[in-house]
Amino acid sequence: MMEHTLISKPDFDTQTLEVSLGPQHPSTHGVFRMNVVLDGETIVKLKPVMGYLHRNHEKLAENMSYLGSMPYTDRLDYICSMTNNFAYALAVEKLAGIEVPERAQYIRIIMAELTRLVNHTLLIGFLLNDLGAFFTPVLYAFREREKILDLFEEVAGSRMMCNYFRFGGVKADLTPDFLPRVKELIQNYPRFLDEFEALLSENEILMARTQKVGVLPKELAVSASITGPMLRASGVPYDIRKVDHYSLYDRFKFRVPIGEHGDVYDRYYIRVLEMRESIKILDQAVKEIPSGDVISKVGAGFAKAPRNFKPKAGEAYGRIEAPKGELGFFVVSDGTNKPYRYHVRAPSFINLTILEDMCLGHKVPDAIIILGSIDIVLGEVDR
Amino acid sequence: MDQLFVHIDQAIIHWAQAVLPDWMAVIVAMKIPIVAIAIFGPVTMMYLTLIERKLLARIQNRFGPNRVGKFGLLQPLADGVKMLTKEDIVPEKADKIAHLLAPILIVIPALLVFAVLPFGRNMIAVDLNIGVLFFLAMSGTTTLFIFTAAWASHNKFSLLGGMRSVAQMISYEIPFVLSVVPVLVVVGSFSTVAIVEAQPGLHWFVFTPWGAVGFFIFFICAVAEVNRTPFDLPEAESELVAGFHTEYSGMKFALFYMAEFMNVFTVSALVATVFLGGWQGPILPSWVWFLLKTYTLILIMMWFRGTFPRLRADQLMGFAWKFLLELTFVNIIVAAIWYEMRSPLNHLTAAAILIVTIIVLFQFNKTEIPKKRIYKYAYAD
Amino acid sequence: MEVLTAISKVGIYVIFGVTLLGAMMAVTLRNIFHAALSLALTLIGVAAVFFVLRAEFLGAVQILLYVGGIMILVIFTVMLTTRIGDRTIPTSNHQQWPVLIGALLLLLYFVRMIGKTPWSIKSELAVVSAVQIGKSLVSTFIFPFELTAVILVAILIGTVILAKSDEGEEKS
Amino acid sequence: MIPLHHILFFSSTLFCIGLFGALSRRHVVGILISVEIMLNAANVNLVAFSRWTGLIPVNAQVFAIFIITLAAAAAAVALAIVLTIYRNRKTIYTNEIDLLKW
Amino acid sequence: MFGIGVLKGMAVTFKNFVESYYKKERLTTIEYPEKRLAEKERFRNFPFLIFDEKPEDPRCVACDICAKECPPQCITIVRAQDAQGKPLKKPATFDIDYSICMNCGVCEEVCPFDAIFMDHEFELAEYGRFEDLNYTIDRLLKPKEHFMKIRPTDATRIEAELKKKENAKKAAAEKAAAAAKAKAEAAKTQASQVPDTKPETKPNEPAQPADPPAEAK
Repeated sequence: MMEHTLISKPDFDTQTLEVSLGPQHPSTHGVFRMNVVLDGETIVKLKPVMGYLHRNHEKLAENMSYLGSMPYTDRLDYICSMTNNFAYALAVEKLAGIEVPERAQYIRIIMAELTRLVNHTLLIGFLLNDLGAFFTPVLYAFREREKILDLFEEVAGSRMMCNYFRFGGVKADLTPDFLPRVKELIQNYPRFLDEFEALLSENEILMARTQKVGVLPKELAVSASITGPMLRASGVPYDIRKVDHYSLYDRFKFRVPIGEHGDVYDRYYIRVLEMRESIKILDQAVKEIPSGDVISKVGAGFAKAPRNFKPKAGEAYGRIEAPKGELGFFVVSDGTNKPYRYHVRAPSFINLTILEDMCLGHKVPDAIIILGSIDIVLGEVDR
Repeated sequence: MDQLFVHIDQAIIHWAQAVLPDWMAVIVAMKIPIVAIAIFGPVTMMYLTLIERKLLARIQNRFGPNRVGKFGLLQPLADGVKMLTKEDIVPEKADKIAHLLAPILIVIPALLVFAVLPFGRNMIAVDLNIGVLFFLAMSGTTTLFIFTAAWASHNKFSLLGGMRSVAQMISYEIPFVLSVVPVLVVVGSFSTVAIVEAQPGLHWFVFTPWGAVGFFIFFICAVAEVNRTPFDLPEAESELVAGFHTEYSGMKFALFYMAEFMNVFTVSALVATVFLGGWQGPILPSWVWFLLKTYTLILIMMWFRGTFPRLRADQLMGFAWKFLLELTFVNIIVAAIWYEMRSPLNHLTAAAILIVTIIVLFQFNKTEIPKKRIYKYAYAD
Repeated sequence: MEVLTAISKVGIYVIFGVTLLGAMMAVTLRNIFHAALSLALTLIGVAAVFFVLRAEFLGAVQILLYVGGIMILVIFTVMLTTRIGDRTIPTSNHQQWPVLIGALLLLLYFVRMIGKTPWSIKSELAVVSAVQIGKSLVSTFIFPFELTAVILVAILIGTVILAKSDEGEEKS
Repeated sequence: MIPLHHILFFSSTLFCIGLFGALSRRHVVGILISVEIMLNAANVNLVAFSRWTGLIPVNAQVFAIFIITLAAAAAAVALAIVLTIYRNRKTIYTNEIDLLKW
Repeated sequence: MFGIGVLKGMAVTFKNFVESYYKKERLTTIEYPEKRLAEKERFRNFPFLIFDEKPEDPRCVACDICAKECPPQCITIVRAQDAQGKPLKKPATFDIDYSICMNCGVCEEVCPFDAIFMDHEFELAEYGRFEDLNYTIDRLLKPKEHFMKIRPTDATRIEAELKKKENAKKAAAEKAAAAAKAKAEAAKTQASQVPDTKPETKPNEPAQPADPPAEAK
C-alpha cells in the first residue's frame, strides 16, 4: 500500500529501550556498568562494561621487589585481603622453593577461613540489599564482620589492608588473646548463622524472587571456567582445597556443599553451608595449632631485606580456593629481584563473563540480583 | 478526658460568637477542624519519619538519629530545613508545568482524606454520608498524579517506575475497594461514624471470620496502595534508582515524602476505623484508642519494611489478581451469609467457607509457591 | 448570615468557571499531555458540581471511575502513542472556524430555549442518598444493571483481544 | 441556592465546548477527551433535573451512573482501537487515517 | 503465598529490636567522638621518626633503604653535609608524603636502625591538599617515650636489642681500648724495660664520653 509521508517520525518503533545501569548505580557493587536493551521489562541484550577501577597492578609489580607488591595484593579483592596475600605468598614460595614452618601454615589457614566467613556474610547481606530488604541483613552482617576485623587488626595491624603474609610464613606471631577470642567467635557464629537463616532462608518472598532465576547449567559453568561457590551451586564438586591439598588442608575434616539447580537461591544457600564448614575447619585448627616460629630463617632474612631476594629464573603458578573462586598468581622470574611477569587470575572477573547468558529473558530486578549472586568485587575484576 | 478536644472546640466557638460578628463566628466554627487537620497532618508526617528511622535503626541494632535535639526529636525540623534549602533541579527537557504540578497534586488528596477520619467520639471534621467511598475515590486519584510525575520528569528510570506503580496501584485498588464491601453490607451505610458505632465495646469486626480475612486483605492492599515494602516497586532503589521521583529534589521531593507518610497514616487510620472499631475501646478516652490502633498498624508497616525483600513486578501482580481478588469476592458472599444467619451457626459456616476457599486458592497457586530444598555434600569424609 | 450565602453562591460560580476553563483548555491545548491533565481538572470540577447539587454518591463515583480509571487509560494511550521529544504540531484541522460558529449558534439556541421553557420546579429540593440509589439499581433497574454487567465483560474481553493480538502478530 | 437554569447554562456551554473539540481536534485522543466532556455535560443535566424537577429523583441519578460506567467501557474500547491504529499506521492524526483498509 | 517463613523472619527482627535495648552484644555502635574504641597495639597508621634525647639527632642515619623499598615511593631523604661538604650520618630533610603513603609498614620492617615506626595517630585532617600532607622531618620526629607509650611490647623488645647492641659496642670499645693500651705498654716495656707501672686507675676509668667510633658496628 502506498506509504504515507508521515509528519512525525516515531522513535518508539521497536518498543525496545536502551538503559545503562551504572557505573554510578546504587547496586552494582562498585563502578561496573551494564548496557541493557529492554523489551518492556525483559532483557534482550546485556553488555557488561568494566575497567573503571583499573590501577595497572600487574605492570606496577614488574618494577617493584617481590615483597613490594604484597601490600598491593590487599587492594585486589579488598574484602578478603588475607586470602590474596596467601595466594601470592604460595606462588612465590613455589617459585623460590621456600619452606613454611607448621605454626605459620596453621595461622595462614585460620586467617583464610576467617576471611571466607567475612566474605560470605557480607555477600549475603548485599544480595538481600539488592533484593530490597532495606539494609537489615547488611547491618547484621556488618555487626558480625566487625568481630573478625578486630581480630585482623589485632594481629596484622590493619582491619582490611592486612599485609600480614611474608614469603616463608607470616609477619608476626599471634598476640596472646587472639586464640581465646577466635574460640569465642567459633561458639557464637553458628548462633548468628541460625538467626540469619531464620530471617532469610525460608522467607517465601526471597525464595520466590531467587528460585529458578539466573540458572547456570553445569556444562556452561565448566566450559566458562567458572570456579568457587557458583560452580558448586551448579552441581560440579570442585574445591581447590580438596583438589590441590595445598598448605595443610588435608589435615582437616570438612565437607563441600553441592547444589543442583544452579540458580540464585542455590548460590545463596551454598555460601551459608560453606560458612558452617569453615567454622568446623577453624574449630580443628585452633585446637591443633602447634607452637614454634612463624617464619622460616630464609624468609625472615628476605622480609628484612627484600631487595636482595633474587629467586632463580623460572615461573610458578600458585592458586588457592578464595571465597570468590580460584584465585591464582602466575609469577615469572628472570633471576633479578623484580618479577619479569606477574599475572593475577581473578575469580570474579572470569565469573562475570557469563553474566549475559544468565540474564537473558529475565527482568531488570532479576539482572541486579544475578549480578549480586556472582559476588564480584571491582578491585579484583579491573586489577 | 474523652471529650477534651470537643470542649476546646466549643470554647473557641463561644468565644468567637461573643467577640466576632455572627457570620464571622460561623466561618471560625467551620475553620477550626480545617486548621486542626492542617497542623495535625504535616506534624504527624514529620514525626512518622523520625519514628520510622528510629524503629528501623533499632531493628538493625544501631541508634538512629540522636544528634539533633534530645533523642533526635528535632531531626524532622532539620530535615525540613534541609529540604527547603536544597536546590530544586528541573531537568532541561522535562515538561516544566507537569513537573511542578505533580507533587502539589499528590499532596492534595493526601490532605483531603483527613476530613473523613473519625478521630474520636464526635471528633470528625466532616461527617459525609459517603465517608469510605470518598476516601477510596481520593486514594484512587493518586495513581494518576504519580504517573504524571513519572511522565513529566522525562527520564527512562522514572518512566519504568511510573508504569510499574500504575500497574500495581490499579491491580491492588480492586481488592482494596472490594474488601471494605462486607463491612458496608453489614453496617448498611458508607459513613465512617456509622461504621464505628456498629462496633460497640469490643465487638470489633476483626473478630468475625469474614472480618479477619477482610482485615488481612485490606491491610495488605493498603500497604500496596501506599507503595511500601514488600510492594515498594515504584521507587525500588536497587533497580530504578528512585522510581518516579528520581528527578525531584528539594521541596518537591519533600512533598512526595510528605504525601507518602500522610497516606501511611490515613490508610492505617481507615483500616483501624473499619475493622478495629475506630475509637471504640473499654476505658481509655476515644481518641487515645484511635491513635493507639492507628500507630500499631503503622508500626507493623514499618516492621514490614525492616524485614522483607521486595516482590518482583509479575509476582506482585499475580498475588493480587490470582489470590487476593478471589478471596475478596468470596468474603463478600460469606459476609452476606453471615449477616443473614443468626446465632453462633453463622460464625462456623463463615469460617468454614473461608478456610475452604483459602485452601483451594493455595492449590491453584501451587506452581508459584516455592519449595524448601535439601543439599547434599561432596568429599564427605 | 446573608454574607455566607453570598459567599457560597460565588463559590458555586467559581466552580462553574474553573470547570469551563478546564474544558476549554482540554479542547484547545496543543500538547496532548496537558490536554489530558486539564480533562482531569474538568472531571474533578464536574464532581465538585455534583457535590454542590447534594449528589455525593455520584460525585464520589465520578472521581473513582473517571479520574481513577478512564484518565489512566487516556494518559497511557497518550504515553504509548507520542514520541519522547515529539514537537507539537497544530492541533486542529481546517474545519476549526466553521465548527466554532456552529457550536456558538447551538449554544445560543440552547440558552434561548432554556430561558423560555417554564421549568416545573418542585417546592423542596430532592436529595438522593446512596442507599436509595442502591435499592433502585437492584429493584426497578435490575435489567439494565445486568445488561451493563454483560456489556462490561464483553468489552473487557474485546479490549484484551484487540490490544493483545497485535502484540503477538508483531512478534512473529 | 442558585436557580435551575444557571446550571443548565453551565452544562450546555460544557456540551458545546465538547462538541467543538470533538469536531475540530486533529489528535484522535483529543477527540476522545472532548467526547468525555460531552458525556459529563449530559450527566450534570441529569443530576440538575433530578434535584429540581424530577418526579422520582433516584431514576436520574441511576441513569447518570449507567452513563458513567458505559462511558468508561466506551473509552476503554476506543483507546484500544487507537493503540492498534498507532501500531499499524504509526500515526494518530485523524487526517492521516483516511484509508478504510490498510 | 504468605507462609510461615515470612512470620519467622518477622520474629527475628522483633527479637533484634527488643534485645537491642538491653543486650550488650546486640547494640555494638560506639558513638565515636564522645566514646572511643580501645586502640589495638599493632594498629599501624602513618610512619614517624624516633629520636633518643634531642630532636636534632634522630636515630635515622639517612641510609635511604626505606625510601628504595617503599612500594608507593613516598619517602624522600636528603643526607646532611657538614661545612666541608662531607656527608654526615644524619638526614638534612626527610619528608613522607602522607597523601601517597598507604601505611603498609614495609619501611618499619626494612629499617636496619629501628629509626622509623608506624604511629597510632589517625586524626590527620588537613585543609590543603598538597603541601599540608607532605610531612617534613620536624613534624615526623617523635620522642622514644611516645613509641614506648603506644606500642609497649614492641618498644621493650627493640629497646632490649638496642641495649644489647649498646653494651656489645661498649664492650668492644673497651676491649679495643684495652688492647690498644696493652699494645702501647708492650711497646713501652720493650723500649725502656722500665718496670711497668700498675695502671690502677684502668679498671674504673670512665668510658670515653665521646661517641664511640661508628665503624665498630
